Amino acid sequence: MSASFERGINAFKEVIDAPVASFFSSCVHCGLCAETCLFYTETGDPQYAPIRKLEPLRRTWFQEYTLLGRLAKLAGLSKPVTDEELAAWSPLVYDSCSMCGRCSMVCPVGNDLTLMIRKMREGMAADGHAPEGLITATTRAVTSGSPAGVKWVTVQAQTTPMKPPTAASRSALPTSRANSSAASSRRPRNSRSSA
Amino acid sequence: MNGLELLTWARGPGLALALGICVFGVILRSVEILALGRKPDLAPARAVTPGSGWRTIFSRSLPPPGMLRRAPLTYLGGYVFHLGFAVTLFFFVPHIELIRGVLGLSWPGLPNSLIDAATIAAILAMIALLIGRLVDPVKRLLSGGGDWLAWALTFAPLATGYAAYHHWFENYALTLALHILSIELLLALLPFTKLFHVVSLFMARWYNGDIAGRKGVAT
Amino acid sequence: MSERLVIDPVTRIEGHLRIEAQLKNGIIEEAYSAGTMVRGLELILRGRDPRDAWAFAQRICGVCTVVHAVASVRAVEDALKITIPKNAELIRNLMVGAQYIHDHVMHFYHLHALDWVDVVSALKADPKAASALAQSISRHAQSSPGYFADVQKRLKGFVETGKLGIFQNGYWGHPAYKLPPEANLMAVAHYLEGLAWQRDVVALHAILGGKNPHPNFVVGGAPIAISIYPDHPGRGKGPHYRGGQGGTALDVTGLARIQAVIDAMRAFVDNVYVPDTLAIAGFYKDWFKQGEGLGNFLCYGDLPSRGIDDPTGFLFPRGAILNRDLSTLHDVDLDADDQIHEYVAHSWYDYAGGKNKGLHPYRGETTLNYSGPKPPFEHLPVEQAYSWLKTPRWKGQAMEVGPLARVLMLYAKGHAQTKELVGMALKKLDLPVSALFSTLGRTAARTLETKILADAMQGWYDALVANIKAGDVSTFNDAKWEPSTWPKHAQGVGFMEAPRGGLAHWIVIDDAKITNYQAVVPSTWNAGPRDPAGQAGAYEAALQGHVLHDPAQPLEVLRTIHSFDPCIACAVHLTDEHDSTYEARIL
Amino acid sequence: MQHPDNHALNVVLAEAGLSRRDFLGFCATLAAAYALPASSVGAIAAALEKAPRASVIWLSFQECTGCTESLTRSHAPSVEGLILEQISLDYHHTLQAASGAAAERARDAAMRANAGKYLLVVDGSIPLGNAGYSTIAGLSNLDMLKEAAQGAAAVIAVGTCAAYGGLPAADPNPTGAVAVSAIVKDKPVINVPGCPPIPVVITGVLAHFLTFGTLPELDDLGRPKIFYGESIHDRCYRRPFYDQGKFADTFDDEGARKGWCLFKLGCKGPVTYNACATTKWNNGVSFPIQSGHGCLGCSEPGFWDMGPFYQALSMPATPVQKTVAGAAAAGAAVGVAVAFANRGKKAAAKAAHQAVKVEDLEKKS
Repeated sequence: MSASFERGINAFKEVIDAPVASFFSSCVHCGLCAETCLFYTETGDPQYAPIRKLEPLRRTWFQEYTLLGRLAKLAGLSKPVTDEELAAWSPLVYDSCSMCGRCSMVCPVGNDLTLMIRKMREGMAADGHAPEGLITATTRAVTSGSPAGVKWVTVQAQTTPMKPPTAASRSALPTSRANSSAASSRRPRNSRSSA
Repeated sequence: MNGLELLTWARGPGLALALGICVFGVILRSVEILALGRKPDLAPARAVTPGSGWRTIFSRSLPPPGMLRRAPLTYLGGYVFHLGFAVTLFFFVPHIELIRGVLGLSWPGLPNSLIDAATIAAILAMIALLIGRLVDPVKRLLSGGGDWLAWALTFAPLATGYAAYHHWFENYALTLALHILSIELLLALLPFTKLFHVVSLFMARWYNGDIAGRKGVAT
Repeated sequence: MSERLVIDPVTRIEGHLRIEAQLKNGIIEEAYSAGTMVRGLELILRGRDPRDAWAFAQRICGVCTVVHAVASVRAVEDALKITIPKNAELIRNLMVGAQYIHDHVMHFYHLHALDWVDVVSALKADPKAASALAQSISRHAQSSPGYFADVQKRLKGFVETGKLGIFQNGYWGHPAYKLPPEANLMAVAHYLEGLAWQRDVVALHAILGGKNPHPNFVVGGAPIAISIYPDHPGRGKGPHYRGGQGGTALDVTGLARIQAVIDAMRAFVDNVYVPDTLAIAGFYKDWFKQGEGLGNFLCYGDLPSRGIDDPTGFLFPRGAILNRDLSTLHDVDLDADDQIHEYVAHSWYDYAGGKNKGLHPYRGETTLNYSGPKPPFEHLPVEQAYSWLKTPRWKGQAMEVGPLARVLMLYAKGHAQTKELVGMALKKLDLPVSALFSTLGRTAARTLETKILADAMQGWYDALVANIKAGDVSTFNDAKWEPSTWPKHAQGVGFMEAPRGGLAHWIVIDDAKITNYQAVVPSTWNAGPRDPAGQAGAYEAALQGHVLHDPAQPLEVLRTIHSFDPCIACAVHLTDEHDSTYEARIL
Repeated sequence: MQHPDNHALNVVLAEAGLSRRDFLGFCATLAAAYALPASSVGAIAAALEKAPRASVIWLSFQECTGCTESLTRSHAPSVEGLILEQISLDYHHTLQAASGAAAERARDAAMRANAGKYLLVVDGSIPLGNAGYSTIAGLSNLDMLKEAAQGAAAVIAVGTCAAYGGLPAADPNPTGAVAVSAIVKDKPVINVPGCPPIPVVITGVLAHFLTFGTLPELDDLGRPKIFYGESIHDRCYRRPFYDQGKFADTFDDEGARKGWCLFKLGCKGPVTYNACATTKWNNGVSFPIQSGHGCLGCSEPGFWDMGPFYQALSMPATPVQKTVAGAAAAGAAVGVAVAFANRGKKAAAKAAHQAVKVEDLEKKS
């Protein structure tokens, strides 16, 4: 079974519960969550407004779990969430959130946006929209026990008293370097960050 | 139908209809939300903070440190609007009489000069917030039809009420009828727009506080 | 020779009255009285808040503008067991009393007088002789020859324009007019004076009720708060109740004005109305022998001094007189199911139990059914239904109500002032007591009771002032104001003596809403059509035997009809229905 | 004897013994009523002096005679002054001497002699439910109104019944009563509402027509703006208490005695346009609010059905509790239904749950 859109949406449906419904019901679009989000404050790009990152999840809730949304969907007034949309949201949900929790602390109506980001990531992963690097890391973690793919010998090499480097220990380094460069290439496009 | 007949309709069948839809919607939506249940948090609680949810319901009304300076318009505008609206709604004697007529509850009102000031403050705050929403890139991005509708639904009772009280238009009965009708529209649409936050906010804050409490975070 | 006489509209009355009569050789054999307008008030009242009923019921009639309101608030108070404060009782008495005095004077001068006074003849009068006549019967100030000359000049100028307006087509010169020109001139002067007087004395209603016609009332007392503070130190010396000016119309200034109105009322009644009645009556003594009618009289009683539940404190007593027998007074019970019934045999209504059934007002039905000819029509089918009025009966008897009934009751009960006044009038006119049972007896009774009431006004006023001085400013009992304090089901009767006679409203309240409302009013008693047994009503009986000089100028009919002071909008009220079909009846 | 049709008012007045001073006093009253400058008194006098007594025909239909009674309470102009000196009241049930056929002949004659010129005054509504609901001289009200309106210069609907249907037209309108304006469409109709109208408002409107020969400026409900231009609330002497938030809670509490605002006792002053608070009643003696009772709103169309009289204007005109309770039950029912549907959907989602394994993370489609 590979990741699929259906699995993703199914996961969304699974994770949406009363707190999530109350959060989405309460949002007044005041924008205060953005004011606390480092991705926004550092870039000034409104798409980093935390609540914006949850839009596909919100629409899923609206269309699946509210009477009004069900009717709107039936009438064709509310467009369904698409795979492309989730793909487009992937950088927002993964790369543009550090799960720091500041937005959840300031939301005047009490929305726990961090919780929702976490829940949304469940669906995104099931949909195959987890970032490539993260998938690799996860695979490595599962298969090798280290997300970075570090093997025991490497650890051993690091932990044994310093010796002149051997060819074996040197060979482990380029891999981790490649990983980090992949992550940086996925930086938000509109970044005006000075960092 | 002349102004007075419209007023009588608004005070009679119109009011019953609007209140009916409002109550219908509030209960429907509340059941709809609460019946979804909570996905259990399987992680062991880091802290036991009884009453965290309840406390958050109130504590979240105050701006966290530094936020006031960061978003002064949103906070000050929000406060002035909400307080002005509440004072106008709950302390203008005719409004108290309406509540007495519906619920049988009553309390002393405030002099009209104060109500007038509160209304003006609320109106100005709403205009400032509207401009803010149009200008601020985040708010503009987040805003959709529902936001403009909600603003109009809230602004209309304030504006028509002010116009009625000050007899801006010759036909007072008609102005008053429009005032009441605008409130009825507000009531009827409240459960189905973001205005539902007046109800769901209490749930949201409670959940937020409760979740944070398990993490040992004070909110 | 038999012919049909139709008088429609009967003018100088309240409402829409039609009289049809069968004449034989100029003599009325049978007369038929028909109310020709219906509104449907009772259907309109159903389902409404009982506290609002008075305002609807009041609009039954704008002439007797306080009486239906008072009957209505009393009906609700009776149903809900509400007692009203002493001050409210006094205020209501003052308003009812003022209504009588105002209404009776206006009736005499502006509605009834033209039956006896030939306006055109006044042009021939000698102002000096008119002055002498006026001064011989009264000490009324406006009685100089110059005054009467001015009035005559004004009248002359008016007549010479050729535009007679309201006096157009009057029966001027009719041989039944018997007054000398001087008496006619005096009466015309007082017609005009009366118009000015009446609009001044309604100030009492305006103070206590906010306006006239249709002053305001309230269930549980009087709406007007007393804006005088007994414990207020006031300014300067003198009675300490002189504070609190201006909060409401009932302040110190208002009280003083009420006193001035009472003074003006008493002066006009004593110096103009009573002397004029006796003077004019003196020229028409044959009218003390006809127009008597039924000989049965009914009073509900009114003007309480110890609450409405204590008839022994009433100024006007309650009771019935049958067949002119003043020695036997019968008890009347408005709640008793077997006493007052209404019939529709000759009315444009149906009863579920059949047209010939009689129903007590609590159980009344309303099925509007106009079966008369399609307008325009010439005659009404008097053998069938011919009126929008119902036919009320007391223990099956047709009864007359009104001033004559009241004066006879007072007289029979030995009321001292009444005995004195009746004695004085009869002596002056040189007539026996039996002369009261007549057209002019009715008119004279109206004048005499006005005198009794004008004097009583002072007593109520003094009692009100004394109460306020003693610190009692309560005017309203709010204990049963909120509908939540009411029983699920209640019914009551509000009665009073209206200027035109006994008036009662019956109300049934369920779940704080009116489910049945009925008024049986004075003019329904007097002007109602025949009952199933064919018994004539008071108008119909009184007209029998009248001799008409000229059927085209039926002045004689008008004299007797006007002596009752018809009030037809009152008489055509409403009852209601008990099943769910939609039906209206106005009677 | 002068020719009746050319008879100017000043001559009549002089002959009738009314002094020039009295006459100018009347003109001044009129000027004051219309808020005209004092300098206009002369112009009014000049206009009136030229005017012969206009013929007025007054018809009474479904009414209570309160409007006629009110007419007789007018102080300036007084009713006797009006009928003797200013108008020729050729037909009026309650006041005219003639009855029956003689009365009807007077009406016919006046209508013929003054065709196109007479003023028609109507009080009371007209029942359309059945012609038999109200007849005069065997004629239905509808027919009589149509006949009389044909030759009228203008029609004045006096009282709320004639102006707007009034009490007979109150719910459920058992006789199908309608206003004059529902029937007379081809003539100017002036509404002078009130139950009854203020005495001087009736005579003031008549005097305006006599003085200027034109209709006064009317509002959108056909009422003369000079008398119905402002709400009672705006001109009420108790208005300051409304603004201060001081209200009488019952009819004889401290507030009631001090003349505090009657809003809570159901006063309809804010939505009622009439001159009660300024002109007052019966020569300025008082008006309903000054005498402790809230305004009923009697000069407004449909005031009988505005909800209970003692319910504050801002209170529901009809009880809402039942509707709200029903709506709450419906909301709960639909909510529960939606909740079940949601739970079903969620259960299905859970049933369709597949543990995400590492090999599932990559999309391979």
